[in-house]
Amino acid sequence: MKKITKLLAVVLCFALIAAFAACAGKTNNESTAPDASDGASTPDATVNIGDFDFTKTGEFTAENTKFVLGATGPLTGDASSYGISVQKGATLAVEEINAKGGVNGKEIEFVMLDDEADATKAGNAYDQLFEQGMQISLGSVTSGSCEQFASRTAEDGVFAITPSASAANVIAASDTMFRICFGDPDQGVLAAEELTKNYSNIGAIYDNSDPYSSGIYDAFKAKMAELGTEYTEQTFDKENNKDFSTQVEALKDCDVIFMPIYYTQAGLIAKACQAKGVNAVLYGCDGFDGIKGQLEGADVSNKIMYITPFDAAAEDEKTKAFVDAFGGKYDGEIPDQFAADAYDAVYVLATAMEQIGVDNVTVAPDAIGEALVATLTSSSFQYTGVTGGMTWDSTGACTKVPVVVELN
Amino acid sequence: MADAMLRTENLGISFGGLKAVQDLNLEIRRQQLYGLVGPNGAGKTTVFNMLTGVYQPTFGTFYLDGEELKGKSQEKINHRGIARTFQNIRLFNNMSVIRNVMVGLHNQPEFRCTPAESFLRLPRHFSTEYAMRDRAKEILRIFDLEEERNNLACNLPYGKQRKLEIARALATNPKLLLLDEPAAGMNPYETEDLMRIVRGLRDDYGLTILLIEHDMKFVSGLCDEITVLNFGTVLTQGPTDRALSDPEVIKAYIGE
Amino acid sequence: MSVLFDGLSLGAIYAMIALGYTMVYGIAKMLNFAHGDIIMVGAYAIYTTMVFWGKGLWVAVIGAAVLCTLMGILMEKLAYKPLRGASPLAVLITAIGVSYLLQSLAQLIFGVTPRPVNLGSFGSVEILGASIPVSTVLTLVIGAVLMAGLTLFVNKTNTGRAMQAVSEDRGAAQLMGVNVNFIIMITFAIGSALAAAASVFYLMQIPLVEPLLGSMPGIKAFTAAVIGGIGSIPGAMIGGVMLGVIEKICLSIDAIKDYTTAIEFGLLILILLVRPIGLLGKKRREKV
Amino acid sequence: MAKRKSDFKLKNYVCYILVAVMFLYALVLQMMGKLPKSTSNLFVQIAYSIILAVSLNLVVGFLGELSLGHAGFMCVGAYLGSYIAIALTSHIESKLLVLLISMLCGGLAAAFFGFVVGLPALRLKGDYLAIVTLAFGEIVRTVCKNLPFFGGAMGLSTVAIKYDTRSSTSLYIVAFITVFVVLFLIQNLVRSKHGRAITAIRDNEIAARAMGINVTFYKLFVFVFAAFCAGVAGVIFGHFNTPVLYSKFSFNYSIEILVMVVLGGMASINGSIIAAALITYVNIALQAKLTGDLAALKYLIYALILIVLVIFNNAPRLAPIKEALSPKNLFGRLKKRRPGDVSDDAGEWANIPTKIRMDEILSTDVRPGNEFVPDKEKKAPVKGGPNDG
Repeated sequence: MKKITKLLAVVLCFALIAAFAACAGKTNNESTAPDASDGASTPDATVNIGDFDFTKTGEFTAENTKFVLGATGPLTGDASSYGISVQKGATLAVEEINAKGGVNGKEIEFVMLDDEADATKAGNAYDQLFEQGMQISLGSVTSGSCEQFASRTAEDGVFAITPSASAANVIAASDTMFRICFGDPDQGVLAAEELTKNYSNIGAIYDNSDPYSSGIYDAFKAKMAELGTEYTEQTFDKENNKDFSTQVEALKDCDVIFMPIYYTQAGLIAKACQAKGVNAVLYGCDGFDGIKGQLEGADVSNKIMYITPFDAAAEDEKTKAFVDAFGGKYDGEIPDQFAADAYDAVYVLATAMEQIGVDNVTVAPDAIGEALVATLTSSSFQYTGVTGGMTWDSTGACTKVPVVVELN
Repeated sequence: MADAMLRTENLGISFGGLKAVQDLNLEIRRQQLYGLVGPNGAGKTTVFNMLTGVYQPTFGTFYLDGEELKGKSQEKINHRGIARTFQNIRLFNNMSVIRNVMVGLHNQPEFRCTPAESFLRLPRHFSTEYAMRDRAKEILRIFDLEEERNNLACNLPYGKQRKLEIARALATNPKLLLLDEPAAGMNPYETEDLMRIVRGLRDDYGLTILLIEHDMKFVSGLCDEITVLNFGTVLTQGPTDRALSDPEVIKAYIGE
Repeated sequence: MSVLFDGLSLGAIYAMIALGYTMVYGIAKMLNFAHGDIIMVGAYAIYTTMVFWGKGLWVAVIGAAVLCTLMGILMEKLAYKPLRGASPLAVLITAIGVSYLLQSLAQLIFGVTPRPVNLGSFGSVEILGASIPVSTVLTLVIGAVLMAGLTLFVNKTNTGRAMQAVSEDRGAAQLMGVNVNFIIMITFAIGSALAAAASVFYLMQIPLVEPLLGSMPGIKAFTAAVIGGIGSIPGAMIGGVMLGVIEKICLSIDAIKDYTTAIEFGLLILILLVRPIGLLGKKRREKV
Repeated sequence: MAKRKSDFKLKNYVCYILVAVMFLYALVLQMMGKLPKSTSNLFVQIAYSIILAVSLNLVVGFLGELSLGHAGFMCVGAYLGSYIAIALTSHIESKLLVLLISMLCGGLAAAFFGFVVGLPALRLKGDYLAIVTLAFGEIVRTVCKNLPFFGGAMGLSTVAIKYDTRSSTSLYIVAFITVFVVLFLIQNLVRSKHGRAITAIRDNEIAARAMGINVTFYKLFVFVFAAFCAGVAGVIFGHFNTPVLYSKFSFNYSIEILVMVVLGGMASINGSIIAAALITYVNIALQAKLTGDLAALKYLIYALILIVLVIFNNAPRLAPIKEALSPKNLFGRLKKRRPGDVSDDAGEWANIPTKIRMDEILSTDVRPGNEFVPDKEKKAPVKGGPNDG
């Protein structure tokens, strides 16, 4: 056996080397294009947009025939529903833009790779995207991955605007990392204010194993302390606790339960409430709309509310058009907030690119990146999409108005 | 007695109330070949297990060369000078013959080499390895196993495995060697050869040997004195011929 | 009080899974790592029958039991039987492989998205001033009945006694005319059927199916089995219930609730250190 | 000296050559200015995977104890090492020095936990020990998750210490040099008398004790050393990856390392290196190809590799087939060695077969149920017997 293993080892080793060699061969071809990234001095970001030099070609972008928009997200694993929503929303927006003739006459190509919500894999996906000629990006869907993604964009100057990675660390990791969603702390603060105003007996439950949930909760906790509101706190860990009876028991006297958690667990908690006869209002955060699917067939009577920038049932024209188009493309599916944010993110990019007037599809990522940063942070830039009107500051954070929606 | 190599005092052990061995008093002189015989289940291997620290005796105690070894761990007892072989062969099957013996040499003071020295391959690592290898070859030569030294232990024929076990035990440089059925499974020629080797161990290396054996020719050909055990108690003790002709012993073996 | 009941009902699920572990370990002498995933198979069977085919609960339960039993037998025949007599390490690694295999198969067939499944609503009853869901009571009662039945089966029937014989000494049992392969197969069948039962109660309390559903409860239940003394049926019961109650108590105490998992596993290590055979395990002696 | 020279055997150095080939490949590309980031990053991941796989092989393949918590040691190293590195980075200019200090600290911290886990290893074996290591991994994860200064559920953001993957002093160089050091130490260990003692414990613990081997010491030693290596790998991981998040170091990751060891072959260091490189590479290559629920295929393949390899290697019934298929039988006649031509393999480790035979230690010694059968009967007295008396 040892000999077989050894033989196998040798064969595999050669295969490995051959594979590397193949890789290298490809890279060499690609980099036969003039290597501009070393020599050219980058233009000054503070000057007018018209001054940017978009003739510069990037190391890997020379063969682009379209603008390449890259993103990573969990298309596999526990969090895959979010990644898939983002993929759908962004794909829809890209198709719409291309159908209308593209950005400054050039089409956009959208590439989304799987990162399984794992930071290491997000880094690998970033490398692949970058070497496929990515110039602009939607970052990653989940916060941990996006922090890794951001740290990479910082090296290459790729501009990224994430539809959903809301943790504070994400935009802090890179100057070119922006977000279109609320930051975790914003939602926590908002929830604390709203709940203090409207309810007397408040409970909260969060997932202490999840960055998103903990991020919102930490801000909520701080704000509640500041407001001097008393409340009952419960936690769980999504890997280990799926039976929420104890937590619900502890929260049974509350009028309202703040649940900054993903909808899968929220659905289980709602059912546990029903089993225990707890009638509190369930108050969630963005991404909570998926709870609907979880509760089909269960007679949960609790009132469910959540903070969201996007309400698929809203009456305004933009939302209606988006919901119709989304439903038309994906078998009548109703878009959730992730899809909406992704949709807006693509449009924000397109709008900004039109403003700066870039039409060179081989433009270097860092060149277009600087221009985009300057555009988005300029005081005149604002965008109104399906998730409302938004502006950005220099940290990359987005200011927009959330609405509280009630699910019926 | 001053020149007793091994002395046991009322050695005994019980398992869950069952007294597997009781009141065993052995006194083995330096360089003596001593036999421990008895029918199956008599508790012979249990005695070995107590003497090597595998089991802690419930009663009594034992001394090697005047030093009390009761309560010591298996390793410590081996370091003090008791080495053994096993009834069901326990070689390091996935190692070559010579490496088996070298494991036996592991704790010899002349082959000292700290892990740090091995990690960094300092000169002592090499000198130790060479010295151990030479010594192991010498030991294998006694047992006529030198030619086989690079074969895996599990590939040796049965008789040679038995011999290798003894070689390995010898490598730990014991004062007292415990052999558990060394001739089991050997053909007459091999048994003859083994008897010569065992005698040689005593004569040339000054070892004291305590052995368990069912082959009475082997026992009477080798041992000066024997102890016969039955159901954990001593049936008789004394010079081999006399003990073996004891009617009690014959009854225990043949029955009725 | 309510915490205690919640703990008991979680513990009953753990106990039922632990029973399967302990049976297989006690008799086949192997740690069937894939046991937790059999629960997942059961849960998906229930999901498919109820949600896709629209059948009732009873059909689903029977379907799950049959499928799990077959699965257990198949698993034993294909993966473990060739390794009979091989080293326990090899068997353990294979079992881990089977566990992964089942998980990824489920993922390929059903996708990774967790799916809600409703077994229906059972209401709740008042016991000692606390409102207890009927499903909890059901879990406890049926759990206890299954455990008692299993104990009787092992002690009173011929097959059960043959199992004990195989457990004591496989070689001797074979010499006595016991068909060891058959007995081990039966053991796997029973263990897997227990897993099917566990999946029903699991879904009653946690109405969500996902490919990784079985892995954590499986590991916890194994912990429970080891705490109780693996190989011992009452040990599995005690260990399971104990672990469930401890988990719930830890969760209800604010200061330590975040460390619940660490405490549970810490307890396992502690018990193994103090008493390596578990609370009710039989002492084994090394033979030299 | 002449004697020493004749001992040189190329196959003892294959592992260094394997790693050197990868290292030089990257280095040459970099010198030509054509090293893509993806390749450089791939090599960092390969490097820490090799460290993990080889060190786990020391525990599983050489010592013969199954550890399911190797990722837990890595977790300790990653969190603590990165934490220390972040604290140091504002005081010490040299990034390399910070990395080295944090590697040492992370490694030592992991080694301490290796000691803690090694203690039960003295009393438990086989399945029980495996479950204790699994439990340990989960405990470490839970604790790291809840420590506020480790960033809680957000993970420890290591942006401050992360190596710029573009810079000329890439992390992969440090990582590969670490791999060389680790390989050097492990190779030397297993080819020394201490390595012999460790494999003796694996082959037959009772006999090893009877030979005076200090089993306690060696078991602890191996656990501590393997944990140290895993901790070092964790520190490299922390410098490569941000954030250091507890969820990475789950049971699944421990299994992934175990798959590397099994695929490469128990007690085969070369095998571990190749398997670690291969699995890491395939993982990344498949990441883009298999998305959605198809990604489960990857795990399906792992599972099949585990099952098929283990059954093939261990099934008693397949032994003759395996024997017939072994290259020794297929090509053996080409290279027949004369009996007198054998060289001594005393210092050599490569002759250890790639399978573990622990049945001796585990299944026959631990007879369940039986309180104790003193002096068990032999199957049949082969020779002599009572009648001779």
